[in-house]
Amino acid sequence: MSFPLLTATAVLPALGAIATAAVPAARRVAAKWLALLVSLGTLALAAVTLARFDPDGARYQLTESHAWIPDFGVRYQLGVDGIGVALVALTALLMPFVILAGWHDADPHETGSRRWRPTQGFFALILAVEAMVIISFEATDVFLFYIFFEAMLIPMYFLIGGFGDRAHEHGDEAAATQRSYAAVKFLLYNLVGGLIMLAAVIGLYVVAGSFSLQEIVHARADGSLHMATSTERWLFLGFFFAFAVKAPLWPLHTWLPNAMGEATAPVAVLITAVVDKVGTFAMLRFCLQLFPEASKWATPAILVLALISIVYGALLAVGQRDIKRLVAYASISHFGFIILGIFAMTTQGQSGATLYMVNHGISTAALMLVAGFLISRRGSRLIADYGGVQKVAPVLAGTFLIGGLATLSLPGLAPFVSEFLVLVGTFTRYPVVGIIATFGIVLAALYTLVLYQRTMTGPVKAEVAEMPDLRVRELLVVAPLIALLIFLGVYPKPITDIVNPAVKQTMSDVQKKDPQPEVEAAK
Amino acid sequence: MENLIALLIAAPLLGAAVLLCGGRRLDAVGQWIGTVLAAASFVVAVVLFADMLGKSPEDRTFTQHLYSWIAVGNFRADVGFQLDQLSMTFVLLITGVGSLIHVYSIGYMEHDERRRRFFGYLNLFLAAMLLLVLADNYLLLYVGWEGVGLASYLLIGFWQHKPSAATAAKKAFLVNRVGDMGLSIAIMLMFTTFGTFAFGPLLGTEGHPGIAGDATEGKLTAIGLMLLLAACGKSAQVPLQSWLGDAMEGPTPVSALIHAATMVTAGVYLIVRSAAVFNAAPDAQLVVTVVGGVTLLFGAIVGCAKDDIKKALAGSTMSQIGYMVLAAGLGPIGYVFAIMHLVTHGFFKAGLFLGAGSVMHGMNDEVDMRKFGGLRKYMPVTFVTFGLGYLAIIGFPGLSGFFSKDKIIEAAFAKGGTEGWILGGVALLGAAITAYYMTRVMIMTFFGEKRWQPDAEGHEPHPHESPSSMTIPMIVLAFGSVFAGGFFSIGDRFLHWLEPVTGHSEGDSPVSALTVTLATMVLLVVGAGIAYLQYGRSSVPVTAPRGSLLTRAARRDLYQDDFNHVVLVRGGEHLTRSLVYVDHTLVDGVVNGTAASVGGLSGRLRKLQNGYARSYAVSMFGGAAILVAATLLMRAV
Amino acid sequence: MNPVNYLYLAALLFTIGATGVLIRRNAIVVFMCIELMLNACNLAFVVFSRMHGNLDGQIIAFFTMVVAAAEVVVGLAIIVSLFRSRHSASVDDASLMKL
Amino acid sequence: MSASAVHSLWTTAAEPISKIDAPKIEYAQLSPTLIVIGAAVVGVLIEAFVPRKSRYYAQVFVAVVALAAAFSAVVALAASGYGTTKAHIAAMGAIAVDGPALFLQGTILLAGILGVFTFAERRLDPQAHGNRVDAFAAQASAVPGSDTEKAAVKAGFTTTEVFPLLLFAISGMLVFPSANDLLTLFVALEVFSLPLYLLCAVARRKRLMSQEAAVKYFLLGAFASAFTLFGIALLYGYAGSVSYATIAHVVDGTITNVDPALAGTMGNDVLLLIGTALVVMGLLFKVGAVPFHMWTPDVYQGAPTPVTGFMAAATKVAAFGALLRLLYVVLPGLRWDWRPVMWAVAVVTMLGGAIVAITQTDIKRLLAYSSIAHAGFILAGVIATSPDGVSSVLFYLGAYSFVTIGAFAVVTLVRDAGGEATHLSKWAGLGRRSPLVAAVFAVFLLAFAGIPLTSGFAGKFAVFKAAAEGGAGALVVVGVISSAIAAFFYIRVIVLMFFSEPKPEGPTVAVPSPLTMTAIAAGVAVTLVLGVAPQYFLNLASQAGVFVR
Repeated sequence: MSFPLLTATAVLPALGAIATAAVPAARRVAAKWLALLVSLGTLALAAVTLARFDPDGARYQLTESHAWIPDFGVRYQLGVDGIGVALVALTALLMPFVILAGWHDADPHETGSRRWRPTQGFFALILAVEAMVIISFEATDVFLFYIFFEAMLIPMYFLIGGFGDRAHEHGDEAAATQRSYAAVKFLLYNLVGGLIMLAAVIGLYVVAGSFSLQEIVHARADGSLHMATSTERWLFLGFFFAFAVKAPLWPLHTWLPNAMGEATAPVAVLITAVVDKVGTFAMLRFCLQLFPEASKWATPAILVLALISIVYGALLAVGQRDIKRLVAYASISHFGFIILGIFAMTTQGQSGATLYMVNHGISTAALMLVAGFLISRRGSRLIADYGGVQKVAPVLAGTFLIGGLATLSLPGLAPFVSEFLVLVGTFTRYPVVGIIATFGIVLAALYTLVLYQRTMTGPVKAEVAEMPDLRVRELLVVAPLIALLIFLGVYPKPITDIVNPAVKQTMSDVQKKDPQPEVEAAK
Repeated sequence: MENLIALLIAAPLLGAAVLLCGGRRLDAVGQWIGTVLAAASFVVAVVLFADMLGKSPEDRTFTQHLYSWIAVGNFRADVGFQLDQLSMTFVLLITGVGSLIHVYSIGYMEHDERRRRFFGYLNLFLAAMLLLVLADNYLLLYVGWEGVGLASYLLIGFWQHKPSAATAAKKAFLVNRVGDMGLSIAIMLMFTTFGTFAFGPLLGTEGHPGIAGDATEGKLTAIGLMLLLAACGKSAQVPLQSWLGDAMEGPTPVSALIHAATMVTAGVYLIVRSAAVFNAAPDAQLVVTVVGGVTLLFGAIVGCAKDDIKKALAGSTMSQIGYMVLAAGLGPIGYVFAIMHLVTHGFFKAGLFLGAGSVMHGMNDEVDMRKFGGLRKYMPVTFVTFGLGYLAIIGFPGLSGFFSKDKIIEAAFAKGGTEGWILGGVALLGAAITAYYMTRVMIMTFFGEKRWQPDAEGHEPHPHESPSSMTIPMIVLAFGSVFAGGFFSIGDRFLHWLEPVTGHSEGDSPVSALTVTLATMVLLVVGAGIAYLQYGRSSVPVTAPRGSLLTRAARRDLYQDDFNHVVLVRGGEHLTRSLVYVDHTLVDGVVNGTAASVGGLSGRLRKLQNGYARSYAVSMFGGAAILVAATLLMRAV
Repeated sequence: MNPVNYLYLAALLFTIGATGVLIRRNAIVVFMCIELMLNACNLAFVVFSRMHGNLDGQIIAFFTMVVAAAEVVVGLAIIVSLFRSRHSASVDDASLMKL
Repeated sequence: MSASAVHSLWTTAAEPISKIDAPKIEYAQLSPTLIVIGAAVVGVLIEAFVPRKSRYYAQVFVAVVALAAAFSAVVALAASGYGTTKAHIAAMGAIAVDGPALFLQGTILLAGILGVFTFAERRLDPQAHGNRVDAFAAQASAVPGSDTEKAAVKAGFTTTEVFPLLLFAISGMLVFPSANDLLTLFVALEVFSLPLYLLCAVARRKRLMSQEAAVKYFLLGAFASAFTLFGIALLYGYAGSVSYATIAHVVDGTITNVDPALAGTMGNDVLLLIGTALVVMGLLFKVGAVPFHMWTPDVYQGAPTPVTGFMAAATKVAAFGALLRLLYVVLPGLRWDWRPVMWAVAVVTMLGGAIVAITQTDIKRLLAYSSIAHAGFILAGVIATSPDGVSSVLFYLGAYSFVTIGAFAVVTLVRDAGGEATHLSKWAGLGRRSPLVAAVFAVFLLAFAGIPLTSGFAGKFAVFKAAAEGGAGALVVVGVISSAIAAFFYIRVIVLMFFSEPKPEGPTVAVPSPLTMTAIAAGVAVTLVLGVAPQYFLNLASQAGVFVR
């Protein structure tokens, strides 16, 4: 048997996490470097995976399958299709930047016991999250997926609750309580979703007698497994609920602003750019493939919710006073687009959605991390506390602007391609929905530019007058991301080529065809 | 030869990249890099032009396909260029005027420490604008379309420390975004209707008619209107005109290049480029003409009331573009003249703005015309060039404006029917008003007694002529303003040049060309005369008089901005604020509420655990009783 | 007479005992009530044994007595220690732990 | 009733005397129980004859050795197939030796060993007059605060009797799930209850609470067992026998009721149903199911923490074992009568436990309520009435008992001047002070909450799966909802430990002896192993999933 590449990609960060956690308290710098190296190693492995992946090959590649818990019908079953491999790559790609950006976020600020090692913990947790996310992108066994879908909540929870902005770290009890409120909210929301999904998972097993994605899909395809309509719908709802919480879809979104607001910028990136993607990814992989009929049945409702998310998220972003919360609401709007694309049930929509997941990951990372650098300088998250920054820190302002432009999906930057694909994909099947969604691009411009204007332009505020520009470490974080944004905006082919075949598969699973152009249809 | 097309864009793009990423070490030489690369692009354009002239009118369409950009399902967007006579015209205008304005800026921005970035933005603009006119499909055009929007955003807000500038920039971008919405919807419509949005198959090329006509008229009308919406955004047409006035916050060269000569005319390009669509959708065309006509008057009226020289010119830009849009709306009758007026306007309006810039340069950046006066002695070159531009724009016989504008007025009448009369009338009226407000500007600025006084710091402005780096471009443009129109019209050169692309047809005008010309002349004299009586004879008060109702309305852009402010801005603020409340109390409240109620229930149930063994026993006894009863019941039922 | 009546008696005794547990405060009395319940059970066993005509019931009765005796030992020990430390045998006084 | 019948009764009583032959007892197969009982007796003798100083060591030694021996005996029996093929009824039908019995006995014995370790812990409490002391009163009989007590403390007395008591309790627990007739069931019940009553009463600190807990536990326990006994009486009346097999036969009609007259007079199904209800009630009391749960919080809080830990783990195991046997062996024919009732009980137990736990402020009470909620989850598995149901319950019990003992062992470590600091507010910032202990406790809490990769999740999944397959889908939904509610308060504790600032006068974490460390370590190890690779134990459970009848 060949080298278990997929396992390795997940195991390496896992081991890294343990190793990092084990670094003695005094050697916290070593822990940082260790974490960074591990994440880079993972990136290398992910790159190999990407290289090994053959877009025109079998649907699931690099598969591994071992018995795990026969009594539960559970196998340790891994395999990636185009969508999965793209997201694995994204995750592995972002991690080094997250770690680098959070370099000083977890330096101990008060004297705990000798054994209190926040720094080690911080980076260990990040790596743990990476491992779990990656494996849930690779799992082709529903149970295996579920395990890590749930388990990743715990490290995330500690990351959110345990580490706040340096701004608040001066014994600010209120901030601490807010933070733990956010963490608890995050965990409970997702736990509830997950538990409801657990019921559905069990139900699926009772109905299908197996957890293997392929088996079930095949069985459904050749009719050997028949699901009663109502059963299928209930199970679908069970799954979808969990993913909708994770995604997050209106009205299950309220945990995100708290979480992203209270967490440090790198962790916020971790949440929205990586962990939440598992939700949308799972909709595409599990909801559609396991319950095609139910998915079609639910589509109208979901489209409406997605639309609401888009507009509502954007409007709330406009109304925010807190930079990070603003980005959070912007993300909610973007997740609306992703879900819209998935459930438009067109090739463009779903490819666009997948592309969107990747691009949104990168663009949010860029914007949020720069915002983090900004916040760490001034020690405040309030937009009102800034002004005229571009005069004192032009590079910071410039990168911030580019991040913002990516967020409003300016043509030429990566997000434009995905957003337009989603819109077109939606429009071809649901013109009205498509048009309403298009309003999102205006609102996006609004909240981004307002944010930029209020923070970066105008007369220089006294508090920011001494603000230093981006440091080398910070540039190292931002520059590659921006380069990537531009590259993928100009030349998205590498990703679309990988994603398209997978999407075609999914489309055939749900037995949907793209609508014909009218002119040809007329002929 | 074709492969040079990419070079057109590459040069300024390189410049932008180098200048913006280059860092401080390039501050000294920034302006040179930028100018040289712009000029290089112009040279390439000229070479291509020469090459094109060498070919027969039929195969003057060059194409260059770079690579497949987006390919998903049957959705295909390529990065490829199409250079035909239409694009060529624009390319020459953009690179030519662009280069001149680069040169001008060297002098104008001399003392600005962020000069390097300024030239970077200018180059970025050139690249985007060229992409816009060279793209061979609508999606790529969209990239250029938003690209110029970005550039204009950056340049309007170039002096970001001024809140007014930042706000103006944001406003411009947002209003344009509304237009962009139209463009993207149009593209989606094209995709769903035709399965493609590439010029070649859709609009057809020389000899091969495109499939644009195949769709139902309803669809085409929809597409047309969406394209018009886009055009309105970019070309500051009613109802999306509000941003142009504020855009004058930008440095004057920017106003000249972007907000007079090139970018704002992109809408006209879009309409003319989509001729195939509009020709098949008369309703859409009608709307286009109406928009054009309305804007024509709107801009003109606004232009009459402004005391800020740049804002006055902005109003005139609006109205001139109104002419072009109107012409474009007339269909094959008007396309050529729309473009022709666009080019001549490019010359004289750019010239006028540079003149205004030169004036401000000499007057400590004062923009209020009421504080000018009698400047002709102090800055003769500016005076002459500005004057020529002035004569051109009001359509003084023999100068550029005269030819291009007359053609449009004729075409308007030629539309025929009542529409023809109405449009023609409007166009004529516009000509009169143009004459009025331009004369006003001219007089208030260069004639009469000097009215300037010390500014806040007490610096007495001492007007002086600008350096040659600024005057030379003005002179060049002046030449253009004088001769371009004649050169184009003699033997209908321009018509023959453009016809293969846009097609052309002579409408049957109810009135002869001569009558139109005469009518124009008369109205011109009237307009100019009134202005002279108002401002030439009597002295100009330094503080603006209250003015008539119309004047006040015009000063406030006919309250259109206030409308936006009240309805959109305030309304939006209220909406968002209430939504934030909803999100916090309702959506979140439900969740927290559930949690709280569970907690409350817990608190109440907890009381049962009162510590008394006997009450525990009671619960056990009761439980036992229930258990027994239930078991028996199960059997009973 | 019909042995079933003894069953009714047993049931009655059991109920009396249970009621006593519920209403009496004094731990000793409560405990005695429990003993009463056990004895009610014994009666039932014996009666059933009689009805079924086998001895199991009667044997069980002996076991019950033994168990009851054991309970007394343990129970009294506990109750007495409680009484000594609180100077009251009321089960209601012993309510430190609640909620 | 005719005189002859009466006569026959007497004569039949006389005749078989000649036929009585010595009962045949399979000592080997009963060895686990016998070993423990023996050890308990030895323990008593030690109390009588071994000098005070060395008693402690002797007791601990005996207890550990005995339990280990008993456990190896269980393993040996299982290895030689008594769990599966050779499973049968031993001791004249009194004791069943089969898979479930052996599995549960094994679990109980392991829990017992860990229990002994925690009982024997002598490093936590500060030395009294130079003597290391454990969690138990110097002299339980002495009045709290009295001179006698002071003297006893001064003399360095310790209640070493707890070890024999523990052993007796364990022996009862060993018999309880394997009891094959109602009488044995009842006796076993009392045998393991009485020592526990006593153990609750002998805390070294907070003695009033300890005694109060004992009284409550005792009175309510006795009350419950009285009900049980009455139920047994009724069942006996119904079937004319207390042997499970016979009752089962009568229930499913293979044997017709011995006395038609009886059936005629009172419709014997009534006897059957009431009897069942009462016996089941007794067992539900032991597992702490709503509404028979109210003793749990008070007793868990008042009892010495090592006792609480052991009780929480082992009692549940034993009681659920008995419940399973009763329902699966005796009353399968009655399934349609008791299932709905159990449904209701399971639902209220899951929800009740979870909801009330939210507002608890004492860690021990919190864990008590969590144990109630867990009882509800296990009941869901019981209701499945399928071999899967049995094995899932067995697995859950195994997993749960280790987590519980571990968790309570951690509770013993967190101390301040007044002994264990069980009030939640004192746990604030524990994560900062001693990250390791906090982390370990967090692992246990997550296991309780059923987070994947912990044994808690595997167990929960097993029972829910069984329940769903058994057609109790709705129950599963209720289950997940209450798990969500339950998650809330586990998380609350974690928040408290890690995210809130440590209080200056907060408690210290005592460094335990290897004994407690072993207990905790074992808990953590089992939690994680069963979480990541549960298959082996699932096999074990499913092999052991068949009752003999």
